[in-house]
Amino acid sequence: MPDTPPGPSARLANWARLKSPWITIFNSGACNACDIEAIACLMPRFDVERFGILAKGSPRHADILIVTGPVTMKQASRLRRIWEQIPEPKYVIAMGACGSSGGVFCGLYHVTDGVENTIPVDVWVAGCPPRPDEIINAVVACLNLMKEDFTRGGKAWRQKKVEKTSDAGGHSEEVPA
Amino acid sequence: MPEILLPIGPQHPALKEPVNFKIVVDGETIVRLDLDISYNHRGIEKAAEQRDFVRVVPLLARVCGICSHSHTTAFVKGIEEAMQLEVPARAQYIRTIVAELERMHSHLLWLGVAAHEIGFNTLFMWTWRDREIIQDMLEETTGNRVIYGVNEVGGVRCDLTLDLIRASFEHLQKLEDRITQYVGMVKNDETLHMRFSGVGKLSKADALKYGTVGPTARASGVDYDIRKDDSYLAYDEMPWKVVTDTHGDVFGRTLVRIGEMQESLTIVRFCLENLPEGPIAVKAPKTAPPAEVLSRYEAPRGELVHFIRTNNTDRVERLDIRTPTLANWTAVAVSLVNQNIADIPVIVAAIDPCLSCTSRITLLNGRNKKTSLMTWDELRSYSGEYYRRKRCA
Amino acid sequence: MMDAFQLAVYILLFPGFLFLVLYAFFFKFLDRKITARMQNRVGPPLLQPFADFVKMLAKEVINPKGVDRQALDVAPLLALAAVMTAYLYVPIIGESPLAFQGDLVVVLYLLTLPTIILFIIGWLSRNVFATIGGVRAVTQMFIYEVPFFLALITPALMAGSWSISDIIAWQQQNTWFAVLQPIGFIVALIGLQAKLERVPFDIPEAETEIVAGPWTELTGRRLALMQLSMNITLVTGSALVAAVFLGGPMTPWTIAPDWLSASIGFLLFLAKTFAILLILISITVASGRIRIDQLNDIGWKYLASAAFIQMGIVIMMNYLWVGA
Amino acid sequence: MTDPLTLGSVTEAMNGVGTAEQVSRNRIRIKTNPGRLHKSLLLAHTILTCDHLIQISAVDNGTIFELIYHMTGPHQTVISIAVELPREKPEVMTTSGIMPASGIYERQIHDLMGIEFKGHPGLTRLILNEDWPKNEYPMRKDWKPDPGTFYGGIRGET
Repeated sequence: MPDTPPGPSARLANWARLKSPWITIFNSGACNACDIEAIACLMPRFDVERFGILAKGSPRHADILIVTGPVTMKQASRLRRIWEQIPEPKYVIAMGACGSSGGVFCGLYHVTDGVENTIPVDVWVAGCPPRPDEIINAVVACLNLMKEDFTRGGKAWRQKKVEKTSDAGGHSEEVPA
Repeated sequence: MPEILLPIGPQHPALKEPVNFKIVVDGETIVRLDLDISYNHRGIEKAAEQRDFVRVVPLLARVCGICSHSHTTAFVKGIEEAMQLEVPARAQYIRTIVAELERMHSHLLWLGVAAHEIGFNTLFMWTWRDREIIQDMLEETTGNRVIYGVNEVGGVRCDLTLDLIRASFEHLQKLEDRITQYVGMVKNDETLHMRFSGVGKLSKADALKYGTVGPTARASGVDYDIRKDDSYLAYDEMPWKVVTDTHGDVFGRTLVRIGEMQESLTIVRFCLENLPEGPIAVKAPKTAPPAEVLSRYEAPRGELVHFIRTNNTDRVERLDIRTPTLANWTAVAVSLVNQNIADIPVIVAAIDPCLSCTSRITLLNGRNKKTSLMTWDELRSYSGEYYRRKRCA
Repeated sequence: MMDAFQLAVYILLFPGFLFLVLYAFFFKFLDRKITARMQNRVGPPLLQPFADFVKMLAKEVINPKGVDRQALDVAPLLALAAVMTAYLYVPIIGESPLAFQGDLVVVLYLLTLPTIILFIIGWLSRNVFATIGGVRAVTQMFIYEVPFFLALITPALMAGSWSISDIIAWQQQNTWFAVLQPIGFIVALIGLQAKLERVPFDIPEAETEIVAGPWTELTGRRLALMQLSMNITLVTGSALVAAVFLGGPMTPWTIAPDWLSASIGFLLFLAKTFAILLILISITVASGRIRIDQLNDIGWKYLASAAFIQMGIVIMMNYLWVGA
Repeated sequence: MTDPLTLGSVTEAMNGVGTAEQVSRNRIRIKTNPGRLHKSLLLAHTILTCDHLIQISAVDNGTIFELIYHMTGPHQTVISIAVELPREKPEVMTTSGIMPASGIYERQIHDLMGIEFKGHPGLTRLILNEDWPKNEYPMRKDWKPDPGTFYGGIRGET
């Protein structure tokens, strides 16, 4: 990223990005509870479309990937692929206790314990399952991160965590800003 | 058009379990298919052997978030049988109330998903809006919207107060109005009829042969309902009837589910009106004597079975869970052949799992009617190479 | 006629491209907002479609393996150009300066291009879902296009001209074709719904069956431009049906100053396109998706025969009334 | 719902094929051996009118494998037919020919327990992921994950 302040077109693009976060929900072996709560966000009671959030089927159209579940061994490679399919700039929300650490499934023989062992995560949401309010809050937190990233010129400023996991055996794919 | 291998799954815009169908289609017709349901395997049965009863209950609540009460009830019911524990009547009634609320919420969810599968988003939105009424009731009673954690070995954790009961009646009244509205909608809507009638037909003989359970079987005229046949909780103390239908198709399954919601309303009302006084739990022993129990439970999607073997310790020796979806799977595979691909979501949704659709890696080899599929290794190396290339470019 | 400067303003600013794009965003907003309200939701804010568009423009473009990059880049532009051109021939504030005898056919032809381009994109994407979606798009086009054409050409038969302006002028003197040819009007609305791939005719992009159909592999600016061209098709199609069946921007009586007449015509245009959008939304909200074979049945059995019957009636009417 | 089966009628029907015992109010357990499994299942299906296969449970009690076929019918009495298989060579004939519903349960048991069902039309992997090593069956009591083996996930990690 250049040192000069971003021009009007970049600022316009950033404004648009903040106003229209499209999400894709990926079930990486969750118990459905997180999924139905995430879907409940789209429904009349919570209606996230008023913030411009749309759920998209194709990861190619998405900006934010919401991953539920502890990532079973079979889903790990699929999760990585879905993540690769999302065009830049992309953000990942690990949803629920399972997505954050494996939750009650931590240490079982067919799970990889949390999303960040497979792909880099930007926002973690606690709860089993998190209420829809918390999911909306997480998306807002994600948007704040986007804003922060934009002013700081990329994700590098908070990349410490990702590097640490990569030392501990996590993958080391750097996210281009 | 040549035969195309169409992988459906494991990721889906709508929800629920990731499932993969490798479907070979000729034009729009399904020629043959293979199912892959392993994406969600977490190894819960193994974990259940390694944890004591107190810790297994919350674990089992997370087998499935939609029927979390079913799994825990089936398990504690089995363990209580092995321990020969007498559970207080009030606890049984509260379990019944939560079970029927869960059934209604699951059926409403299903109706919405089925509507979504055919692109009828208005019905989808409306059913999920009304599902929130049940979620409110559950949250007021148990403190959580989806995984309630009501059960423990020996009883339940939370009691119903008078205020809650009074509020529940109002909620139920509202819900009844809405459900009546859906009955009208389902019976009269033209597009629903076009997409549901005659799709995924299963005769009574086939339904028995392939071992279907729950609404899928009942829509084909098989009147098996564990709540009647092998009565548990408080079901034998109240008047209600098993809903069956003779259509045998997706439309019949819709009617059965809607009828069951109305029955559930009756059951919940009865339970709230006749809630016995007394304690809500008894103290359970730490260990269970050696026993072999087959605990059957009518979950919203059908008969759920927990086979439990105990061995004088505080853990189970073996917990074998047979979910209703697994039982219905064979029938799905059979009824999908020769159907239109547009009907896959509807047929599969009709047994109430959800299939998913985004696996997008296939290569078709059109000329010689041969299908080919990239293996995951090829795929992985391909994607790695591709992204390296892209970054350089 | 206009001079070159006026023409340039007409084409580029108002009521040409700039207005068109803004109006398409506004139309999409209305579409989503009203749908949301009918579904008991709040719906998106006013600038949502614009924000979506800008965001997609700024996103990364991914080329799936083995695709023809240039073709995928050009295809959405072609679709956009086609529908924008089609729009110029539809009268907005009075007769279009580009109008000529037979512009109705040209507009109809240009409006079919996005569908064909969707098919091409689906085919180029090298993805099963996109391929099947593309094939479905073209199949669907063959089904609805015939009744849609027939329904829109029948007014031309009655007015005795292939020019949209002449058809409007005829309606100014007599009455709306929606009144004279109700069957044709309904067929045209259903055809338009199918052309725009909206529920219950969103078969080519059925989310739960084939992810997003031909759209699956589109990313970044390609997606943005393709969606914009679909939105513009929505505007152009509504404007065309409004012009042919609802009398377009012409007032039923002549108004003295030109500018007043143009302004009232413009308001009429807005009102009529909005009315058509409302009808389309009501159909969308109240129905589920049908299957392609069911659409085939409906299209050929009912829509096409209805359009033929309408045409027969019109020929009879021409013979007995207009021709006399 | 017809009258429940009694222990007497089940013993009579299973004459010589297996021994029946009443384990709970509406559940009768029949012990038989692998060679007579088919016959007992057929008898349960025809004479005892068990038209619904509930489940096939596989149990590993540390020394021996046990397969238990739970069936029921309009009488709603659960008939559990149990066979024991040796640990060294866990093999049994498939029952998917007489009961198509059992096919998928057998695949599951094959995956998790490693019991071979002879004659099964498609005994392929159902539950575990495709990278899972062959001859490792997680539901066996003596199974422990081996730190050196790759079980799944993304290759080269964890």
